[in-house]
Amino acid sequence: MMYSEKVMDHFSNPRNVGEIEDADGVGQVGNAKCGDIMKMYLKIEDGIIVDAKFKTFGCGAAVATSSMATELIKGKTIKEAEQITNKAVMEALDGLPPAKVHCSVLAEEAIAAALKDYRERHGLVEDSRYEGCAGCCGGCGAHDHGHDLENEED
Amino acid sequence: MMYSEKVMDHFSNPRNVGEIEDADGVGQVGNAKCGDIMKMYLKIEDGIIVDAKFKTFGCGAAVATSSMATELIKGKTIKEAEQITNKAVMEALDGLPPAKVHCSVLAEEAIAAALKDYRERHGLVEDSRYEGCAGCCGGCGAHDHGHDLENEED
Amino acid sequence: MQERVIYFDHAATTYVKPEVLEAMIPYFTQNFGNASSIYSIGRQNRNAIEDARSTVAKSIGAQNPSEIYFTGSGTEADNWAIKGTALYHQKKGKHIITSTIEHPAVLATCEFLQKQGFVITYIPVDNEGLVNPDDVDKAIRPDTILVTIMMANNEIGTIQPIKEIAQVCKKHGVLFHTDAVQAAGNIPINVQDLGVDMLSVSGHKFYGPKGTGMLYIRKGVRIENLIHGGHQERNRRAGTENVPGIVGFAKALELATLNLDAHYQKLYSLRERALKGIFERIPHVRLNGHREKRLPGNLNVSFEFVEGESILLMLDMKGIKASSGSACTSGSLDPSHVLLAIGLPHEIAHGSLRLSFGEQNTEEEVDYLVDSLVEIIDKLRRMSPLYEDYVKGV
Amino acid sequence: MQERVIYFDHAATTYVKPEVLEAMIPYFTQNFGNASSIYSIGRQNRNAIEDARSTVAKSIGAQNPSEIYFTGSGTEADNWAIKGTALYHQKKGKHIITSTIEHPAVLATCEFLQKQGFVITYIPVDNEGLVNPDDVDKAIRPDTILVTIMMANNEIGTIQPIKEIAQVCKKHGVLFHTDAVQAAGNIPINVQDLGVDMLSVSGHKFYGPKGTGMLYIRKGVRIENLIHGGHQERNRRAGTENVPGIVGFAKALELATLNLDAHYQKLYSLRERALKGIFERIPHVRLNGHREKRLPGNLNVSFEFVEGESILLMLDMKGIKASSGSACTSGSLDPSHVLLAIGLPHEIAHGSLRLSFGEQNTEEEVDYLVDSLVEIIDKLRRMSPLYEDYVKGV
Ligand SMILES: Cc1ncc(COP(=O)(O)O)c(C=O)c1O
Ligand SMILES: Cc1ncc(COP(=O)(O)O)c(C=O)c1O
Repeated sequence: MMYSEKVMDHFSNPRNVGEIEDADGVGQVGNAKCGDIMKMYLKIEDGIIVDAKFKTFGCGAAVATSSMATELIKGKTIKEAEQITNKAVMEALDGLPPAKVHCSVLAEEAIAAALKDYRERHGLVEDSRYEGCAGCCGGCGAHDHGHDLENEED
Repeated sequence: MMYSEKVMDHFSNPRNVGEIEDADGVGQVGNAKCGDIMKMYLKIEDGIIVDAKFKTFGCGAAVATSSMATELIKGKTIKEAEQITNKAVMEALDGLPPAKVHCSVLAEEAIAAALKDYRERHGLVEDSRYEGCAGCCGGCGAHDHGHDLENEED
Repeated sequence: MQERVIYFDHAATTYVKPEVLEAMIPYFTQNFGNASSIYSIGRQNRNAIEDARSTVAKSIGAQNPSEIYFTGSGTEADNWAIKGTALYHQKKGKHIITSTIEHPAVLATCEFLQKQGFVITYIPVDNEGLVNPDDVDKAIRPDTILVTIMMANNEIGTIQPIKEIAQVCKKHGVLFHTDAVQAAGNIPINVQDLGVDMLSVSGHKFYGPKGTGMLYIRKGVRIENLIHGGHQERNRRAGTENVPGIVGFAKALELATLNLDAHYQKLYSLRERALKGIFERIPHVRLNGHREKRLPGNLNVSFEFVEGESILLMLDMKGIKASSGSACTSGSLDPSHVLLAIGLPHEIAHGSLRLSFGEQNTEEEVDYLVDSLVEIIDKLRRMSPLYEDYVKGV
Repeated sequence: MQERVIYFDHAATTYVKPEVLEAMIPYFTQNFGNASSIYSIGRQNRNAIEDARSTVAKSIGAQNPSEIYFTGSGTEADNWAIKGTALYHQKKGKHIITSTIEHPAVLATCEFLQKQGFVITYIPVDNEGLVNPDDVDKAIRPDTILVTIMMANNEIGTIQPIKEIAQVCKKHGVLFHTDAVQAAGNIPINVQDLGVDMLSVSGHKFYGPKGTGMLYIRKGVRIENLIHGGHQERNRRAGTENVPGIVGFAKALELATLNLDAHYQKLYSLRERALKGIFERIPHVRLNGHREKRLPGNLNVSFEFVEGESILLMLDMKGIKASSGSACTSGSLDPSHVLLAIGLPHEIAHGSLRLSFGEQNTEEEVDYLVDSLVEIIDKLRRMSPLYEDYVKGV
């Protein structure tokens, strides 16, 4: 099996698919050219993420990491949500194949983008960490994309 | 089967193996380096080959062609014997694999060498056709060795 | 549902037919002697190999069995044809012509040669994946030593005008190789009629064993060896002969050739049924490859707004085995070079599905496929931000 | 008599063991999916391949399964190791060292490279077929990029001091490849203990399938690919994986490794029995190869005054299958290059016989062999003009 059971569970029964009409923050990362787009909707009340929904165009891992990421941030404070890394998403899914690690990065970025949107709308301080990163593989170099493992030999 | 039934018959039950103590002509061709030596003994009376015997060091085809060659010349006149070509020996054996055609050449040469010896002993005209040909493959180029068929591609 | 297995990936590989396996079995345990040896069991194997060679020669219309060389795969045959020509003829020139939609066995070999100082021209294809013979004509230079264009494409199934391209090559005195790995067993092949100089085939695409292949080399065509060593295959391909593999390869090709018309008709009608069902019931679909000039069992479609791997996984959960683009590149992040070459935008290329039908598929299976796809594409689109944008008119 | 078949040619090739064939069978007809595909039956095959890789790694003492690359034959593995090193490291130098008694898979590859501008040094062997590591030491030059010396010889069975040669190579920082095709399954192999950088194996020498092989490439050793194309074998050996072949290869190597001690003892005692019988009962015989440092199942003897093919044919008529020199070259007119390299005169080399024993041979078969040889050699000598000369004292 290429994917863990957890991944397949979140792929075939993704949690929190959909839109939030009156979202407080919306973020979209990735692009169609690279085959992955994640769009995340957050409902935030008193600094707490009370609801999260997503739409994703992408592979099985992209769907599963979106699903898991929304699960992980629901009920968390913004601070807590900001600290959820791609590694945490991967671990919660019992791992990802090396070629798919970038999907977890995308999920981390989608959360950050939605929170950034929330802050912008509310005039809060900006976190520019993810600016300009389209999520396309080999792009920003800021994360452990794990590709070395697969492509050690060329 | 690499060899015809006739070849296998003459290999496993070679006719005329042995020496003729008081031979009228003895010829030896080939050399050990090349893996084939044929020695032919002829008893000739009134221009007719009344007996022929051989000894051969060599492969199955070498033994079979020696055997067949002695059979073919027995009872023939010297003239007739001289006209027996390697092709005739091959045909009598229902053919030889291309790589083994040189054995039939060797048999033709062995007859010629024995006849030459006979003529020398009796002061008759010499036939120098086979002089210097050791029977080693690719040597004299005078015969259809048939190797092209096998080694068309290098 | 999980138990059911419906295999629509015959272009990737096929099972070995029982008759083929049966023909192979004796050569594993009984007739195992070295075919190059002198004793009787070795000679039996020699005969088995030469019978196989004759069978294969007849199946592809070769003039002489000695033009058939058994290899360890289709990839090896492609490598041999191209590198062998390059090495042998490099004094004449270092220019090679191929197309943009070749299999990696050809493309990676050309890239390798490029690094060694050869010059490669890649002929583009039109929107349906066709090479124009005139383009080949124009691309040939005085230093061109080889043209290699595949007979039928593994992803989109498009069948090239091989005969016309061969004529162009002949006119210029340039060697022509075609990768017929996908064509063999699915459409007629006659090397003399086509006029090709070299042609590659792989055993496991027509119900023969994996790890077997063949290169046809027209009599008189000289190329360097790829695998040097012993005297096997008339000194041109070294290594102890894989007798069971060779026997299985020939048996499978023989069966495929005998059965070609019925096979073609069956696959064609399954393909058309699937095509009709998909296009009638799912909007925003696009057929990739040529509508008529295509392999009978090949269907390649792009579903807008969704991604291919997700389709494959959902099909797999329903027991349906298919492929996205090319099986070889699944797992890679770039969309198929073939789909890009026929002009698909990246995002549409990402949403492509290859279905390749085979002998044991049924109409019922095709209907189940269409029903499944209707459900899956709907589910994925409802999850897709691209579809959301489209619906909202963004 | 004709019905009886006694096989003493295991060095040429072996039958496939029933357990090995059994392990392979499911992968022909059932688990046939492409190992590179994403769906579940493809992934099953991927697992089968990776399990096989682990098994093989363990059998030869490799540190990591990722150092094992499956090929289509031993010949391909040899070609790959040598040409791959040559191409990748040619900027460092173009000098390669090998021995005079290598298999054609190595020698013909070296000759090919020589034509491409590489320089080959052939280390001679002593009368017993041994390479002296000091000779390798002295032959290494600043531009040496590879030493390739076989582990055990296919004709005379001599086992080389591979560990010592590897140390010499390491001292000079030169890559070292060994052709272990004859060694695998017959004597222990531990690549880490030996210290080799590359090692070739062929499946059909230890009751595995033909058309399978393996190249061990130590982690970090870079060589160019031989067969370019898809991403199989971690991008280093392209072509759809021969899953049944790979499974069979690994199963056979695993069985051979588990059973190595008993196998060695059995073959050794059969060999010694044959040796004793032949030397006691037939005059003018010579043992070729080293008396102790030799493969357990190998016996190579020269019978003076007679020619090898005749011996083989007469043995065959008694149902005994053996080989003269090397099976690959039977039918050729030149005597074996190995026998000439150990200093045999041509005429004695022509009269050599290789017997290679296997798992199912019995003492009774060996006794029958000796009886048969006594009769055959006598018959052939009485037919031999060389023997006549010898007897007459010419
Ligand atoms: C020492 C040695 N190397 C290489 C080979 C080549 O192996 P294969 O014929 O399986 O390719 C053989 C056997 O034929 C051999 O004995
Ligand atoms: C068009 C084409 N060429 C070459 C190949 C390579 O064949 P193989 O993987 O059997 O080596 C394939 C299939 O994988 C193919 O579809």
